[in-house]
Amino acid sequence: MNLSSLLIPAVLFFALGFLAKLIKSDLKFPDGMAKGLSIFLLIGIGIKGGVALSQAEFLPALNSVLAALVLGFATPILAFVWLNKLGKVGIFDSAAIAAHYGSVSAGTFLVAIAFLDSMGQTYESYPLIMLAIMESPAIIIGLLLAIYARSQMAKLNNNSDPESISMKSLLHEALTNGSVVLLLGAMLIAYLVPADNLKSVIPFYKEMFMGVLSLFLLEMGMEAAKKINEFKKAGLVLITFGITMPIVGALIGLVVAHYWLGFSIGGVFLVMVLAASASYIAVPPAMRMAIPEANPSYYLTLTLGLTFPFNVVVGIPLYYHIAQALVG
Amino acid sequence: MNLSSLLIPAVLFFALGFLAKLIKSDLKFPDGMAKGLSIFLLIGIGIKGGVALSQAEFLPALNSVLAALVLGFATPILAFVWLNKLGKVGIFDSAAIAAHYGSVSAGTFLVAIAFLDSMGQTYESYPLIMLAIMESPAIIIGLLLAIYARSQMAKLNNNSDPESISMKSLLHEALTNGSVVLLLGAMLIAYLVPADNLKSVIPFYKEMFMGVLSLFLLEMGMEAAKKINEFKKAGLVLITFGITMPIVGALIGLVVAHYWLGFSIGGVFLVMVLAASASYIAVPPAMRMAIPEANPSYYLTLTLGLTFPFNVVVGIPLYYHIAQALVG
Amino acid sequence: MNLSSLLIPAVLFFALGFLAKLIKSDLKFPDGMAKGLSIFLLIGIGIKGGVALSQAEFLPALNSVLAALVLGFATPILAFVWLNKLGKVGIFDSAAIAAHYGSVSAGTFLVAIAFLDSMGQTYESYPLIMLAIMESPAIIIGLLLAIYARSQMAKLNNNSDPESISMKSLLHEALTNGSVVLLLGAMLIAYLVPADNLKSVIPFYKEMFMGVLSLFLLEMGMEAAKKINEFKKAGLVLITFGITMPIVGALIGLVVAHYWLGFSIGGVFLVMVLAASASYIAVPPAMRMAIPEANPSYYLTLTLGLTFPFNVVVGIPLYYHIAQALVG
Amino acid sequence: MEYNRKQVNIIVNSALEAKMVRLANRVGVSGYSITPMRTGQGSTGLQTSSSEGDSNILFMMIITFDKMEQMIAEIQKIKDRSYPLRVFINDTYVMDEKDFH
Amino acid sequence: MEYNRKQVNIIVNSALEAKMVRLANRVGVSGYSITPMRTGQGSTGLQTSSSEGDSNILFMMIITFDKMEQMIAEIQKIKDRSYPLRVFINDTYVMDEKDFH
Amino acid sequence: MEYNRKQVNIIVNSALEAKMVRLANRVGVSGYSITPMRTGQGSTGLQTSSSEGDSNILFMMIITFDKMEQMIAEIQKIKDRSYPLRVFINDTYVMDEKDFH
Ligand SMILES: Nc1ncnc2c1ncn2[C@@H]1O[C@H](COP(=O)(O)O)[C@@H](O)[C@H]1O
Ligand SMILES: Nc1ncnc2c1ncn2[C@@H]1O[C@H](COP(=O)(O)O)[C@@H](O)[C@H]1O
Ligand SMILES: Nc1ncnc2c1ncn2[C@@H]1O[C@H](COP(=O)(O)O)[C@@H](O)[C@H]1O
Ligand code: NA
Ligand code: NA
Ligand code: NA
Repeated sequence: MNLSSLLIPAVLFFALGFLAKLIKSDLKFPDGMAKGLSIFLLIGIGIKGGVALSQAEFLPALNSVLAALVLGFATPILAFVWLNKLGKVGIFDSAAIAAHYGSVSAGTFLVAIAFLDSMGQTYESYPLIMLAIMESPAIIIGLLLAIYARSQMAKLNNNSDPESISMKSLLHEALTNGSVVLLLGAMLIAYLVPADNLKSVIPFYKEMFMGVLSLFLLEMGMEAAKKINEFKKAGLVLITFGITMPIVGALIGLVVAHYWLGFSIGGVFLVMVLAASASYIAVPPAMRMAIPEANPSYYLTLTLGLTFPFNVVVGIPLYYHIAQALVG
Repeated sequence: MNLSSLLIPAVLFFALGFLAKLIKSDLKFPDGMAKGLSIFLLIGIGIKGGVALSQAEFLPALNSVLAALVLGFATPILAFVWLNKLGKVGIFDSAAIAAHYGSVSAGTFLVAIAFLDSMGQTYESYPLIMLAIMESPAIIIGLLLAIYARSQMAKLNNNSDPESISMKSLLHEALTNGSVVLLLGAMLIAYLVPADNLKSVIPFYKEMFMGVLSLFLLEMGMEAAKKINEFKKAGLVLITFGITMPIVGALIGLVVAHYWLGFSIGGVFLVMVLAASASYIAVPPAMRMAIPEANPSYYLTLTLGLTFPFNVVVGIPLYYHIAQALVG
Repeated sequence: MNLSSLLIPAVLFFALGFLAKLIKSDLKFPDGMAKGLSIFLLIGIGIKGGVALSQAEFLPALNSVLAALVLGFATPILAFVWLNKLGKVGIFDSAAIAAHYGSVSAGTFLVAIAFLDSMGQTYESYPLIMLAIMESPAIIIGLLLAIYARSQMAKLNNNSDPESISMKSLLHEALTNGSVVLLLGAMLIAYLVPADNLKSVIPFYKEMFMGVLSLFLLEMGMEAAKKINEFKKAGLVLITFGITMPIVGALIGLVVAHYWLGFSIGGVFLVMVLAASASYIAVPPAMRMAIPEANPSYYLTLTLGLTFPFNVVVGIPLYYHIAQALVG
Repeated sequence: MEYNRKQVNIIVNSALEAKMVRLANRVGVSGYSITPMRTGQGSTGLQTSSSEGDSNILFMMIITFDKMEQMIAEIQKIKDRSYPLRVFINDTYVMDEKDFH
Repeated sequence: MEYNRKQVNIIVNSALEAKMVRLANRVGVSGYSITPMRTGQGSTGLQTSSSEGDSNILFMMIITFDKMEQMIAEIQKIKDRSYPLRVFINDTYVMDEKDFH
Repeated sequence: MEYNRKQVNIIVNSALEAKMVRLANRVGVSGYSITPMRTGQGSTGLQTSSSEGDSNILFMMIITFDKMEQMIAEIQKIKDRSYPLRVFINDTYVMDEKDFH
């Protein structure tokens, strides 16, 4: 692992954004630009995934989907226990944060792809499909944990009537999430459309992809830096969690991708990144809606301000190094 | 006509947006994104048209322009009589709605082009020029109808002094409309600029075109679905009009394009689509300004919520089928 | 110099925007679009500059940087003396306006590049580096002039305690300016990143560049036209300055680029354009912050409403003609 | 300026926009307006519009005193379920009685 | 806080923006501010900013009582020609008398 | 509607946004909201949001009377250094006393 592998535009633009806010530059992106860029990226990645799916073999694809579900359901439970039982973090905050860490960050994943590309390292396309799958399960777990939390609270307060939430609205919340709809929708479209018809949109979504990503990461670098001031409120337990949870997640991903799925270095690395990353776009609005009792500044500060920069700068080369050591 | 011809990204992204809102997804586009995309599309289509114009022969081009003017002036009058005399719709609402149906929808036209491209079907480039021409006449007719309506109203109320509108401000309204300026302006630029100089902007406006269109249609799918709740207010006459008027328009377009202009299947089909489509971007602000007495929710609901989806999903394959049957 | 050299998309889209507002079209760009486009352009030009830098020879590059600094420090002082001593313009307004004319307009520079490209005229890449350098010195000069102005004022009012500004905050203002950060940051990134890694973002920043520029100039044409109404407030001295200062600047640039740097026609022309142009994006917010005593409507009206259109339409062919006459 | 109304303003995360619309429909107000906000600072930290979960809107309704009382009762129920709505109310005069109710 | 002013707010479709600007210039106010709105619901249906004809703005002026009276008279004329302007007026105090008039 | 607060509104160029945030933190208000404006007309000319130096924001704080007095004193100092802040203040009622202070 040498430092020059970090000399990819995606990472450097992220660093530029981060630096810009550290030196208190007045650089600003217009309102809505970050949202527009992330819509583009989700569709672009969905299309990549759909193309991958249409060329995939059935059994390994099914296996990947199962592995994604296992990761998506298991890691948030782990995170919850860690935070609430060990860390004594409040039950609602624990549930909401857990949902973020069980889900994934498309931004981090894309940096990982750029990282592999820059080294000419190949990779299986199944992680692309896993990304689309892994957005939702953690949201469902988060909601279930919140229901559990509310009933605990009600017991505590001798309050017999916790606001109940139906299984239907639970699934609704998880599957109609804007990011999920874009990712799965674009995937389905790319899967359905004959390759010839898809060609017309390829220049837009494929050739421009890394350029758009660079703009997005520039903005996210600025956003991450803005959250730094909020750290003092988060406390040591959360800050420690925000750095160690990704590493633990990456190791779980390693086990799943290597021993279960049998991926090559590139594929193992990508699954590690998926498991290590935490959502900062798809899950926050879902948690705002589903667990209003939790404090949003905790989960946004942690995922966007801490885990995202950590993964981009330290985690990605580190996970790659580990994957290489084990698989290579 | 088989269903797979609808498996083009443009249509599927429209469907995705529509579906997203039906299942009450929280997917949202940032403010201004739709407007930005439509500016891009109008310029892109204008450039296509200008290139077409610079390569066109004089007589057929002139003929197309004449045909566009005839369609642009005749169809709104037909629509007005239909709505006001037969349908007993209020005189101002009739005038405003008529202007929308006399004008054209660039979005619908672009889907039609994508549809032809996906089948490898060639087409004349004259309809591109007609599109640019057909935005304005219907606005003029709308304004004239409103003047007529106001004088009728004044007679009714024995009011001798209807607010008069000068011929100059009438033309101003029709020709300075933002969409018209972009379309005609870009067309003129592409016409004037030597081919070599134009090359520098081609990657942007040509290769990215269908990708941008897919984003635009995704957003418009969501917008169309949002208008559905407003249908109950519209009433049966308007809803029937919103579906049958495009078909009638398409048939008029068929006659003009086949018997007068002598186009091939592709060209006939495109003129049918032009005549069938109704404006939902250029004309609404013009009518807000020119016929404040009309209720905007009627014309936006009809054109965007009903006629646009109808044309994209049902109309386009249908018109193509008809064109094939007659011309092929 | 024949007129057809102006038939480049960039200039014509500028003219279209200008015209649109003159005929009072309701054409509007969504909020933030101009800002988003200018972010793209600054990064794109920074990348061009970084690539140029990585291929540059040391001595001429150093020489260019020195020349840029000389131009960046000297022209605002000239402008200040002109305005305040000769033109009797208020001391704060003079300082603020001087900073704008000492800095550069990336938009104007890009039109100049498009102009050269359209004629197949080659040019040195050093002016790209000079552009990035020339944003800041004029801001520093502006601040120093304001400090001087404040002490003059204090003397006048027998007020002994003018608000002092530290050297540190002065440099901060000049170097953390959003445009400067983008330009220098992107330049550094392109300089650092190995050519292979940079490839992934090239389709986005290079091939789309002129298309994005056309959109940006369309919007800037509208903005320039909007400022026209404010001219009456500016007065004759300022209006004369807004047209003659660019010409004087161009001549200074000519001397520097020809006699000092020994550039070819293309390079001399680009340096002339740099020295002739006035900032309307980077410097205004800096002056809002640093010289609140100046009236912003003066500097925005002059730079955006007068000097920018003058340079694009008259200046660029004129400077090229002069460069050709002297150097060619 | 005889027509008194209450301008009910709610600052809320954009993730709850649909909830607010349903609320307005339930109470039966004649209309509402939504303005996006760029930045907000409050007890739940800094919100900078980088994504939907990080964005505030201003949900504004101009209604009669009676409607306002109903609205406040409904909002209270939502606040009781821990949703952080920030509500402030201004007196306002409307030009046309029938425009806002 | 001695300086009383009237905050005149007009919600109107963005297609009529230029008309509002001309109105403000005609009455001769010292300034105005325009804010785009994302969504509006009223008697003319849902407006969601998808295009110019589907977008609302808030046109706001802080002016003296006298200017307000003139303004209202002018607005009434426009409303009489069926333009749907939604107008509401708040009392406000300004820090600097000469800032708003 | 017992809880009176002051709604302090500042219209200012977006180049001064960071200055306003620092001001709010210095005075120690519980929160603030920033809304971008599209267009503004005033003594310093037309601002049309084409770039940062050409854009206005509305910086808004809902605070107690005491905080408002402190705030006004601080704003006055900034205005004395020639920064053109346009400030107007509305009376407002808040639903929850602890939401805004
Ligand atoms: N005192 C205040 N004045 C103005 N806006 C506020 C204030 N407090 C909170 N807000 C707004 O309300 C949002 C949510 O506040 P909170 O739930 O306390 O984080 C903030 O992001 C601000 O936009
Ligand atoms: N009661 C209300 N409260 C707040 N805004 C309203 C109200 N009624 C109408 N509006 C706004 O005014 C716009 C035009 O209203 P209308 O002309 O009734 O459709 C709507 O789109 C809303 O943005
Ligand atoms: N009378 C007014 N009513 C509403 N907004 C105003 C008024 N005067 C100024 N403004 C706003 O304040 C900004 C700055 O004003 P000024 O510093 O006077 O140019 C303007 O661009 C407007 O957005
Ligand atoms: Na994860
Ligand atoms: Na039509
Ligand atoms: Na200069």
